[in-house]
Amino acid sequence: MKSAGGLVIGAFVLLLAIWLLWVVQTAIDIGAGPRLAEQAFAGLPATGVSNPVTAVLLSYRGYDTLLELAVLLAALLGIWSLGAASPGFQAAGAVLQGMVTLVVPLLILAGGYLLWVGGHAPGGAFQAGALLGAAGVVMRLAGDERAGLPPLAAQRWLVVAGVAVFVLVGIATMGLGAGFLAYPIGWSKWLILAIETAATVAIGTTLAAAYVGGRPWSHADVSGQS
Amino acid sequence: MSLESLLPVSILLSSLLPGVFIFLVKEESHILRGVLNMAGALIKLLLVGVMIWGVYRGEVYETRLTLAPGLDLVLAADALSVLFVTLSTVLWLVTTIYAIGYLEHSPNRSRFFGFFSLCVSATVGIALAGNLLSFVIFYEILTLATYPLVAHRGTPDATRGAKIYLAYTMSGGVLLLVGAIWLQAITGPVDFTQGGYLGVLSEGLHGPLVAVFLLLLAGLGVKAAIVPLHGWLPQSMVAPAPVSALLHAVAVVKAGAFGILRVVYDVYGVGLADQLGLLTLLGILASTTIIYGSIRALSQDGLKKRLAYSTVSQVSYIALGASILGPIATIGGMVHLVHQGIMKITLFFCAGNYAETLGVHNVSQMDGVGRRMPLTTLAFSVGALGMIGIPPIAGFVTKWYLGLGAVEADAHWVLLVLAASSLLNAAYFLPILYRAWFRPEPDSWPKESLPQGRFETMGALLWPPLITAALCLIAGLFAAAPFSPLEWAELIARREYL
Amino acid sequence: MAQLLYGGAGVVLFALGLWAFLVYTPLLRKLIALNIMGSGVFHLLIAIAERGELPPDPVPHALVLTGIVVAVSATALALAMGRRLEEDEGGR
Amino acid sequence: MVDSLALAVSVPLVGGLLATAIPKRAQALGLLASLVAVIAVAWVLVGVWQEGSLRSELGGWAAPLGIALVADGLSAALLAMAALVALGVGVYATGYFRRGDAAAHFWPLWLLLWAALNGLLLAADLFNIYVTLELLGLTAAALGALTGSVEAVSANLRYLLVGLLGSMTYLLGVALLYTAHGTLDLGLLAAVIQPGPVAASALVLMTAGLALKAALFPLHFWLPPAHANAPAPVSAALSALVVKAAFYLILRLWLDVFAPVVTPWAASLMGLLGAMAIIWGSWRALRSERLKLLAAYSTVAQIGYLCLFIPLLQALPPGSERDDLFVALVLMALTHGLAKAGLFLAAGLVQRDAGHDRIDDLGGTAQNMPATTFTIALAGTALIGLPPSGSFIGKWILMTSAIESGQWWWILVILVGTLLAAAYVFRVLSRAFNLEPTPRRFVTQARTEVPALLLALASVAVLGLAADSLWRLLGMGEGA
Repeated sequence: MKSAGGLVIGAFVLLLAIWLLWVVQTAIDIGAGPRLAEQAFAGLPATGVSNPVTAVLLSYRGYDTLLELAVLLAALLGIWSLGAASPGFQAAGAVLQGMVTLVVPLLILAGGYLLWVGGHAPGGAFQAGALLGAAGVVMRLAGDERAGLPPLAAQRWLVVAGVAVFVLVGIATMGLGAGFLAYPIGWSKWLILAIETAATVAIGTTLAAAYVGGRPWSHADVSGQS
Repeated sequence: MSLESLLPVSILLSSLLPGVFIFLVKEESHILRGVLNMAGALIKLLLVGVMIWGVYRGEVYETRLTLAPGLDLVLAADALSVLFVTLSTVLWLVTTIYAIGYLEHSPNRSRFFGFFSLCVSATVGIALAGNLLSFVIFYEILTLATYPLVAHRGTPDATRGAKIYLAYTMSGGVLLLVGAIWLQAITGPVDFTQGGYLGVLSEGLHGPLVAVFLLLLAGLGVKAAIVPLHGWLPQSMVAPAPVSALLHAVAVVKAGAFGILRVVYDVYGVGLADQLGLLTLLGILASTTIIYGSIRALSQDGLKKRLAYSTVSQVSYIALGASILGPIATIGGMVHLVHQGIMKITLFFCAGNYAETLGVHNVSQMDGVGRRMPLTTLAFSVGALGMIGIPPIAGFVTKWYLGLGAVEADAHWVLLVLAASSLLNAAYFLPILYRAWFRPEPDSWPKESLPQGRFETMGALLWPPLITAALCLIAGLFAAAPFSPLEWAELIARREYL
Repeated sequence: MAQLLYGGAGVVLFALGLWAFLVYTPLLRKLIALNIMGSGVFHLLIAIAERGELPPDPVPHALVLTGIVVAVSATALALAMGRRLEEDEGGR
Repeated sequence: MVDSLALAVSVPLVGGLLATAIPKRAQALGLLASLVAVIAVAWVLVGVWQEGSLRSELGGWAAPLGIALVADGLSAALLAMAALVALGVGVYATGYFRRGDAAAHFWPLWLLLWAALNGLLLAADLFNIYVTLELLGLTAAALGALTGSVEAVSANLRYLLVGLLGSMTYLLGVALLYTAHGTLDLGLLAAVIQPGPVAASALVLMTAGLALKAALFPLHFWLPPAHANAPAPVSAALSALVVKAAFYLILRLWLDVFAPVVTPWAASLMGLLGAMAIIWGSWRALRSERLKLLAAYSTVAQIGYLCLFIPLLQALPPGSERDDLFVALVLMALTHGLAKAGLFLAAGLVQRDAGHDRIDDLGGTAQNMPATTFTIALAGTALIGLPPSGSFIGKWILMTSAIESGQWWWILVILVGTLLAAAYVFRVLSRAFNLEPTPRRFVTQARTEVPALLLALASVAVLGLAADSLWRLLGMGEGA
């Protein structure tokens, strides 16, 4: 019975795939034009960055990125609301510990580099944040219960930092009369860098905290008291 | 906003607002609740008085609120609505007094009086509704507001009765809704017009118009308790006596009957309704109901059940009047709207008094109640004799005009119906009167509660039936006086047959 | 042609993921299936960014980056919920 | 230039951040943010009322390169409904969550959900819609699992997975459209779209994805357990707002963007699914043993009602009749939203007072809490579609259109649905009439009971009697 159901689903999915392949072909034929590339490149000088992907992420479609950081935050909040984290792993042996002391600084360094290079070459806040998060994961694997993160109260500020800086910049530019997230000429490079830095920290912290998998439980944190 | 446009909505609000506040009143604040109740009832009476005078002189009162393009909530006063508004306002006042006395020590009074006021507001809304949409709105609100009253006692019987009531009225409600929407889809938004507004439509639409009429009649017939849609009415007898009085004399069945009058006179117009054969259908249904209700009443031992079947029968006089072409029968039907109300409410008040004071619920227990409760029984007798059609009580006037109208319209079979119905009325009312006055009273009444004063029962329970019984006599004796129900019905008929 | 090749691969991935999602019940398999579906869509987006000789269209690239972060977030939350359920069942 | 559209999204977002960072003050900050957000939404509303529609290009980049926020009458009306519900839910939550850590978890997620909702309603970009959908789905699932019970977590895990499946399907549709047309902006897309396999496939994929999220029959299976097991304020928001948001997108796509692509056949299919949702949802609601489950199944039915409008809208030529029908659809959605929020909030109070929400054993509680029972009654009136609620007017216009366009069979569905709804609503209300002692006062806990009552009352009295202003807001009818 179950296999019969699977067969029906398989047949349906197969037909869907064939149909979609044909549709994709048709779509490619219809849309052979330049799409948005030319406009994206034409706008580059005004964004203050020379990497077009960063320009799309932080300038043209910065609002998407803002909300996407909120999605990440929401996932962590959801994880925290589910309960306390499991206890950490046992402390690493000497060899692993040695590797950790080597790898973690490297990861952080590489993250910093990716953040800076993102302005003109592939790289940026997400890649950098992912490396920071990886550093946290490594530390937790090596026995650090908190994945190298500060206490919960400080973590809370760190994880909101990315969205906070982003949205405050948006509100500030609006207050200056330029519209939400419309960076003033000349400022845009530095504003983007500030946003990306905050985002990197927030992403790294969030990923590591999500890996911890719950509220750090060994601390009498504020949320449990009131 | 001028006074003319504020008056209808003020009449509505005079019971709606007290109702809302009554819900919020703490259970133990009897006095505040009583003040709200009586203030609302008296203010309404005053406003209705102003309206009667204005409508008599030909003033136009109309409140209009646009709900959506083409959908106006209209409250307007014409002669027919004034007739119904006056009836419900006067009887609401009396019933409120009665209910305050009747429910003196019972639970959940804030809830009861809140819905009681909502119920009257809905009835007034039905009376003043200036188009079919407004009528449907208040008709449905009436269903909602009466359900808690029927279920009020909270016993399994009450819950069951309320469920049956709801099943009937909701089903009727959706049919009415479809009919009203269909009609509006055909004609567009039109207000009720004296003489009807469908006569101008082309003959090609006559098929849909018949279908719409059947839908409307089915919806209205449920509340008007036309056979075979009457099943809820005897079941809802479990409600407290003031509720039964209200349902039977003022609100629910009257709303149905009033709706039939509106549809026949102010939507279709008698001419078109006759041409489509709808009047004949209505006449047959009404006659069947009159006879059937009377026959069923004969075999009921429960006093309230007997009265309930009597209501089934008597309300259809109104529809019967509408089904006979010609102004005289129209007058008979219209005036019965009032006459049946005051007679039936008297009977229900008295039934409530017997039950409350003596614990008497069945006809077979009524031996000698006339000696123990002479005033109540006197009022009961006036109501019962009026129902039979004995002059000079109000019921006689109705039957006289219906008979004359039938002769005028060459519908002689109606006379047979009237005669048979009167005989049956006598057959189920006279034995009660005989028992009450001429049989010896039993040694002790079951559950007798001692009277607390000079009277046979509490004043708040005794005065209302006496007042309404007096009204039955006055309406019959002074039928030709200005502003009597009969005179007013003639005014309506003059305007409808212009 | 290259577009169709890579885009088509994306469609196939999407279909495979969909099939696995519908057929298998364990949470982990469903999550992996969803991520494969996501990869399929991202694949398609990357494929259409290609414009032959010219530099590629950066917009789909950015969309994919955003999409990946969203997918990671959702996966993390789903995993945490699944683990919570496992703990509750283990505790009984 | 102050941009009210951006503020409508960013104010709840900032509130959520603050509530995250300072959990001890989460409730106070949350309420404050709610108030400011309501003001922002009111600002949008005033703007739309005066201008007809608002558009703001974020970052100073015009579409297709940038992302725009657009508020027209439809989105403004839904924004306002969301703000009302959110305010009610917020006040209610202060009385509902007794433990501080529950409130500290509720507020950040809740404000993020609200931000996502506002963002979704204002979005004019297909990919931006995807991001807001995900934010909405994640926060909704997390909030739904807040009680931490096994039922709640597993139901909401399923909701999360189903939501992700929906998002992926939607995103594939978006990718196809971008492949063919090179733009993501709704307005630009509407101008270039042509009937054909690409557009049709994209519409099918996106609709299927959204239908999963909107719990459109037969894709509704996840909804009843997820909504019935969430904390009451969350259930209210999920049923009243989150599901409606997905339906709003379906509507946008079908009526605005893909209007030339939609065939009568496809529209009738939507109507048919809606009809089945009405019958099935109402029937299951009638058979439900628990009050919150009843409310959840009734949501399935209400989405069905909204779908019934689609074939009729498709059949009518542009003109005042179609405009009226469209506003009626919005009116119905608003009424159901407010009523369902009130119903769930009231159900939560009943559950807390009785310790359970089994309908057959609710007697004492129903009679003890007049205000709450009243809320259920008012909400029930709106759900049945009885006057004077807004859904009565909506239903009247819907049935008028069904008669005028000759698709009379939908009327039968509406009639059956109405009677079933009356049956399930009064099945609950009849418990309020019993022999328990009389309650002493109308309201027992004002902070929770009054918001619920006001929401339900708004669905009945305000939307019913002031419906005409909705025509004005949507720029239709004589007021426009």
